[in-house]
Amino acid sequence: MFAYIIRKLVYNIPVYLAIVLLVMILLRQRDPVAGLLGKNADAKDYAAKKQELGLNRPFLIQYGDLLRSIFTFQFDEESWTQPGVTVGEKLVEAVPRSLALTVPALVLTSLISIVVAMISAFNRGRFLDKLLVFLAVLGMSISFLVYIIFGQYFGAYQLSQWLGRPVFSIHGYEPGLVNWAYYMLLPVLISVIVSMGYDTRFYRAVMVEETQRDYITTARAKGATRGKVMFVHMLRNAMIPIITRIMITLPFLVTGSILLEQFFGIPGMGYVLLSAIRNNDFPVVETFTAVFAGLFILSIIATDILYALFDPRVRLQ
Amino acid sequence: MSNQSAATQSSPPPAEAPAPMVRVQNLVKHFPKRGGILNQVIAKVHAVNDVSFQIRKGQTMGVVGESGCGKSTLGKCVIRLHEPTSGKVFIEGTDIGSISSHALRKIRSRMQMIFQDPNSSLNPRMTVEATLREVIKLHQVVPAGEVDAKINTLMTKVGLRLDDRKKYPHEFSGGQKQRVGIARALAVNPEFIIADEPVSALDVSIQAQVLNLLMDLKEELGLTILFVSHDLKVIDHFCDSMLVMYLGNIMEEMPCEDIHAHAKHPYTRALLASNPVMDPDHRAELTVLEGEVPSPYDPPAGCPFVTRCPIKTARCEQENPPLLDHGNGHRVACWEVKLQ
Amino acid sequence: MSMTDRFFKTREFRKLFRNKSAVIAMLVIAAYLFTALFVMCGGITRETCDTVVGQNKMPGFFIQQTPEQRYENATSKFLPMVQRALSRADQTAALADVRLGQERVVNKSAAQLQAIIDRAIELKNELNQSEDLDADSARLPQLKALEDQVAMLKAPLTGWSRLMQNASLVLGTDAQGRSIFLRGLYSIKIAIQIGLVTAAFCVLLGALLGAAAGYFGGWVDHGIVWVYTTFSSIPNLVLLVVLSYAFTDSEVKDTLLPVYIAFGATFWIGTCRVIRGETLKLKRMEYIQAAQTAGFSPFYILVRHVIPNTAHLMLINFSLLLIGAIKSEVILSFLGFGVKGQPSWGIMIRDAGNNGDVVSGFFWEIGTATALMFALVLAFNILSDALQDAFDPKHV
Amino acid sequence: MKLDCWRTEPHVPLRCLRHSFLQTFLICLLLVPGLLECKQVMADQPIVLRLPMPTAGPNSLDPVRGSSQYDNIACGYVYESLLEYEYLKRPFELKPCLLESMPEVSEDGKTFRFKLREDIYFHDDPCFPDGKGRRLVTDDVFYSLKRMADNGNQPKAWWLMKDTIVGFDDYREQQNAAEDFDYDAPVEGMVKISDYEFEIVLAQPFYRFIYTLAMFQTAVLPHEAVDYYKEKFSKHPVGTGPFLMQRWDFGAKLVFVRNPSYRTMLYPADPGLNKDGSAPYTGYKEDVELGFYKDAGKRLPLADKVILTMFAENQPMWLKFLNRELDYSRVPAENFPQAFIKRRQKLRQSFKDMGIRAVPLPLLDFIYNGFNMEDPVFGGYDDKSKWLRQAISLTYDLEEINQAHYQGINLIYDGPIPNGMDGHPEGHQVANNYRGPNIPRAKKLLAKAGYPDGKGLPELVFYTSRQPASVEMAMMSKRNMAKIGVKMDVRSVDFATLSENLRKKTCPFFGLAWGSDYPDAENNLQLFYGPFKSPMSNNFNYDRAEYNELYEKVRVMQPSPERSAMYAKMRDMIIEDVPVIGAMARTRFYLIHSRLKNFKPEETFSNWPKYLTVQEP
Repeated sequence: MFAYIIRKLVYNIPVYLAIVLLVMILLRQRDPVAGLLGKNADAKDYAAKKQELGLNRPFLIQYGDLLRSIFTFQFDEESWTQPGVTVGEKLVEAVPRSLALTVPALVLTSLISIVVAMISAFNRGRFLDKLLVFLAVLGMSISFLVYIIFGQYFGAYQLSQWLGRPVFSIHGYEPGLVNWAYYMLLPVLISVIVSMGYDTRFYRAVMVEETQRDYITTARAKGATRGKVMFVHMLRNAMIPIITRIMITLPFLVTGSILLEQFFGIPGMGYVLLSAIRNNDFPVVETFTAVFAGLFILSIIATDILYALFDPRVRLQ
Repeated sequence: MSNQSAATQSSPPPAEAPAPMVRVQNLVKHFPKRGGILNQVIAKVHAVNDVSFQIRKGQTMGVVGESGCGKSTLGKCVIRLHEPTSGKVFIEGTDIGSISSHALRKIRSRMQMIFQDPNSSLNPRMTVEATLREVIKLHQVVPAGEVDAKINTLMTKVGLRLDDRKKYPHEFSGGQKQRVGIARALAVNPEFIIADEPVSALDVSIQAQVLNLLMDLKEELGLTILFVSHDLKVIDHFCDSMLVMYLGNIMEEMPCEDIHAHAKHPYTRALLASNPVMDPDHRAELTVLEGEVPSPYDPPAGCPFVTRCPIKTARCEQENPPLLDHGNGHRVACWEVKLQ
Repeated sequence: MSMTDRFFKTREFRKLFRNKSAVIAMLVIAAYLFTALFVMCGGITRETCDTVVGQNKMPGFFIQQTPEQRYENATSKFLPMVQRALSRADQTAALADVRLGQERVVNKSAAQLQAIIDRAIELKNELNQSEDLDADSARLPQLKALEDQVAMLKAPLTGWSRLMQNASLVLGTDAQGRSIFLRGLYSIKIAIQIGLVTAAFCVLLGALLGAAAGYFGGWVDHGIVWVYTTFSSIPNLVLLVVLSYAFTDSEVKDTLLPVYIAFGATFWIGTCRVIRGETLKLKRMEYIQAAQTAGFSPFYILVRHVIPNTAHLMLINFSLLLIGAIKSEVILSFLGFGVKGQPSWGIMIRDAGNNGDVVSGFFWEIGTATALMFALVLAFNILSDALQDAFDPKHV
Repeated sequence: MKLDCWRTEPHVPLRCLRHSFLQTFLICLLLVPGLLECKQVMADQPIVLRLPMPTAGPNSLDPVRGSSQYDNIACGYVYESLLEYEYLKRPFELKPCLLESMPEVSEDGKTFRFKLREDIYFHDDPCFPDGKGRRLVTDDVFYSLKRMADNGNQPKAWWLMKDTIVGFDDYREQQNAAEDFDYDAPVEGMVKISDYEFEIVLAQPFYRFIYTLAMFQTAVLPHEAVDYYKEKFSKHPVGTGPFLMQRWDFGAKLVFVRNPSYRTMLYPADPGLNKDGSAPYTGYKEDVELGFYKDAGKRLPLADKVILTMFAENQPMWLKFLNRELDYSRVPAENFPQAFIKRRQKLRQSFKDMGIRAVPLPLLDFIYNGFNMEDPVFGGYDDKSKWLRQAISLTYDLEEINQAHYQGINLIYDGPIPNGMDGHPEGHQVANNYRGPNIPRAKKLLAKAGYPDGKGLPELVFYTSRQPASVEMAMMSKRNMAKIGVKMDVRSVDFATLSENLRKKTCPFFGLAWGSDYPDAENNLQLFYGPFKSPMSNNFNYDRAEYNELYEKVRVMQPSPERSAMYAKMRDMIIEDVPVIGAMARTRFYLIHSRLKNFKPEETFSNWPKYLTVQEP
């Protein structure tokens, strides 16, 4: 197992190098200097700024420097748009906010959609199943953006008007558990509604496949109750695809949700990232991408390991 | 038709033995097991372990053994679907291991394979006709104008109706599919065919039909066949001689004449015993194998069969017995079976 | 040809055609395709979509508006246009120039027109004394009179132009007074175009690379897996935005190239993965071994035996990618990196958001875009479900 | 921290009972933790202002790094300059802020003598010994001005000081070239007399200089803070202002609390009517009616805490305002018809019923589309190129743009001088204008320029911002231009690209806007001064000797009829040469909840938060 992890890590080094390289090249299609200087700068200021940002160094040196800072966890380069704030500080500040939104959303979505999927799979072919599947497809066919615009208007504003006081925040963010429900619940619910369709369908398919397996029939034949078959036998065996799916989404928790964050004024990672891209804030985009890619690779490896833990048939070689 | 061709080919075999069609020399096939930090090879599965034998032209050689004993791997190595780790395979004197992949593709027309699972051995997106045409065209078996006629001939030969030309594999029954597989193998006029458990996936009633078809074709076309099966009965019925394999090693090679009387190796005898036999004379002998099949990664140092052998001695655990010739094409690898 | 023919006659396809909802979905898709084709052939041009056809934010279905809105309708577009034209030195030319959608100035002398306008202005001034027309029902007759005066300025519409004018107003107008209906229809073309191009490109690329990786294994496999791991380890949005940013030469032309590039670079990965997995499975199939035994070249086997047997996956992926592209376009356009210079559903939803439509209870633009997109995506969702049921029942 | 959310409103637990069971249940379920908190809050109620910031907010609170209006607003809480504007008086009037009195100006208008107040202390901050803010002295003023010259600070506003103070330009040159920027090195024009007295000597008697001293970029700050926080200074502001920055969630929220050590500064007293019964200033009566003098004599700042929320999207800001979670809001143009009866630009009754008050604020805006006068085709000063630009100008339908994108509330005017400033044309229009749409005349002029129906004319490349509305507006103009056969190639770019292209003079035609820094037309007229060509503020690269001469004269003149005439002359030159097509100025409508007291919206300066307070009706 240990050897496997090490080997996977070694194997992913070239992937990692390529990711960083790709992002750097893509970003450097644009010139950030002019934007940072404003419109009154002259050529001398321009050159000085370029020098200051280190953009006139050879590309490979910039690449090497970035890699060094990533591998030594030195995220102390300053953000270009927000002077005096290091990239690391930005990450530390923004990521928890994104997590406060995405983690509950993931948990809720997974729980609800697994339950719905089980109900659906168990009533396979019946009206209830068809209804649930249709609802899932229906939900998937509406744009995320529309959910947000309507959600904010009806869910936050109209509801508050109707109740005479705010229930969900229209916009804004405060840290702390006490404030969580007020600021985060609505975005979380919107995000749950949006992703429910996809997850339910996926989990249903997994469950349906499980119901067709022999051991389920055997269990039923042995006289196990419906509920027991459903929860004990089926769910346990369906754990693998479920875990895989959840594991694969884990790194994306960190990126947050750009649209939700933008609309609800939650200055999480998506928000920070988008404005960094828009303002050509290279250090922020580069570092964040690198961190994300690292998490992504680690989570893939972790998924493999969990596989082995949960499924005796899988052996890591 | 088969009657007629049987008549033309039924002349007795020539007195002196013909040159071997296939000669396998010290064939070894290891599958590596990878692991460790750098994914290096840390162990090997000895699927085929130093196997040598030869098949004379027109002969049928059966390979029998339990599943996992390496018999299919042996077949695939012979036709070079698998690259052998070492050892040589000669087809009529040509070492197919040493020729280029281009030349190999050419020589492939002389040897063909019939596969085990009729459901997966045919491309589900191709009709019978397309499947056959493709092969015929590739090797330019007949001039372009005669391809259709050739297809018809083939289909008739394997007992398919000509209306079925445009049908897709899923429209056939298992037996019919296997007939298509046979027709595909025959399409290039091969001299040597490897039949890899050709009937084991079929219903018993169909098995006989297909086997009979194969026998007829063998007679008619004078084919040399390497017949892989786990079923001693089938081998006995179909082959001229047979190899008994265990853990990648040949345990015994013998002609298929009254095998119950001749079989010497304890493993062969055990196999025979596990097969219910119609002959009441042999009913008494019922050996049940005990012990476990050793891991193919870690075969015993001595005789591979030692863990389960009812007649093992101390020597068996130390040294691997050589395959000794007992005359009459009979070879046995066992310390306890004495030369006669 | 015969190949595809046979493909469509397979059991799976028959199963597909037996699925009623799938057939309905296909009909819906066909209708969309037809509309897209109609637009592409010049049925609705970008100019048509950009033409102001009436007052800003008119509700659809010719719903009666509040008195204040009616006042705005009457006074703010056509009336000042005619008024301005009359004040020009070259009156006739200027009058001929006046147009609002299909509406033109009625064929009357300048003096007559002036008289109508004078009366209208008079009414307007009277109405202006009211604090709030909505609450002032006594003024309604005057408002009606004003509307009549403005209507008198317009040449009566007949035949085709009447039909066009009615059609363009049927779902109301957006914040600039452009027809929501026409813009919605035009967006079908954009959506289909983006969907088809992206899906076709990504499926082909993904299938080819995936099959090659799975079939040849070794370094080819390592290389391809390496490339797609790299791409998929970059947050999707960063990649999309940075790509479309990097490749936008900022010109507002009808090129959708940045969108294609952004989607093309990211969407092939899923297909590639699936096809690679399938190829690994197929590689163990005996008919592939049979083909090898028969002496076919690896490339031939790949093209003739492997790829055709992944066709069902390609089809399913195609429809999934299509949906993905259409939905992503909305997000990308909203963020300002997508379609430019022409309408699309994303642009319409974005505009509706930016123009405060929802907040002020004007749901026509966002509703139209959402409904049109909803129907198409739903149809494709149902179709791809049916495809999966038919071809790949075990697919999860 | 727990004080600032809506739940702290005292009536929450009481009114819960009045709701239906379902509602109560819902609220209880969601807000159990919040309810627990309410009790302790009810005892003493700090005055909390909840104000919006309609953008993602400032990037830095270092005054020299700021340039936008939003930087101005944010810095206004923490920093103060030598001068400030009278809060309520209109037209604008400067008054001393950090100074004892207005500076004494010498005869020649070149020497300014300043006397600092002696009771001004910097914020209490760890950067000072013992954490106690020290007294502000002359050196701090010089230090702060010199920071504008130090390239290491990435100053955005050097242009304010360029060629102004004697020896300052040389000082900047030398120190930036040197290894370390020496703040102690003398500048000839900055003369220290004592710790509280100093003189500044100008190269020429620039009229604008006095305004510069009220701008936030010249705010005075202590060197200790910069030395202590170094790079982090921009998010640890230390100044003399009425508030301390408590928290900054970048892109989301800025929280300020009352500066306990703020000097005694009182709310202005009611000046009363003049002896002749006339108002002491424009809008005085309304101010009295609105009760702006009720707090007269109270110590500033009135509020204990200000929460400034940033809004990247308009919809949430508007909804939050309607939901009474913000004390005031600008009306986003798209929501104008919802709140106002467009016909009369009057607030709707339903809004009045909510206790909302509307204040229109005409902005000193100059929204324009400019040509690069050095462009080989579209630039130039000969008749033909002039006719060409005039023709293009005549295709523009600003009214259409106004209606489609600004709900018709913008003011369209000729020339570069916005309404309310000396030099603005009467009736917003001059006689010889080239305001469109006048397609027949445009066609004629185009033919005269040698391009009948646009034949032989290359595409006009237009640069505009990426904002959807800008692109839509450009597409409108493109359609109108097509009517005379001129083709336009619209490029929507981000602001950085636009700036870069302007700097390199590669934009033949571009859309931009200028907001006046101070209420004098000179600020707009300098945009066309030849020596200020790109990369400086003259994006048009307009350069006419005659104009330049006039500009050099007016910038050292005090207001006078003579100056007004010269302004008009310069304005008409611009209109005739058409280096710019325009212009428009927005009117900003502010909606104010009745609980917010003393708010008189203003965007030119931002010292007003200290005067605001809330009082629940």
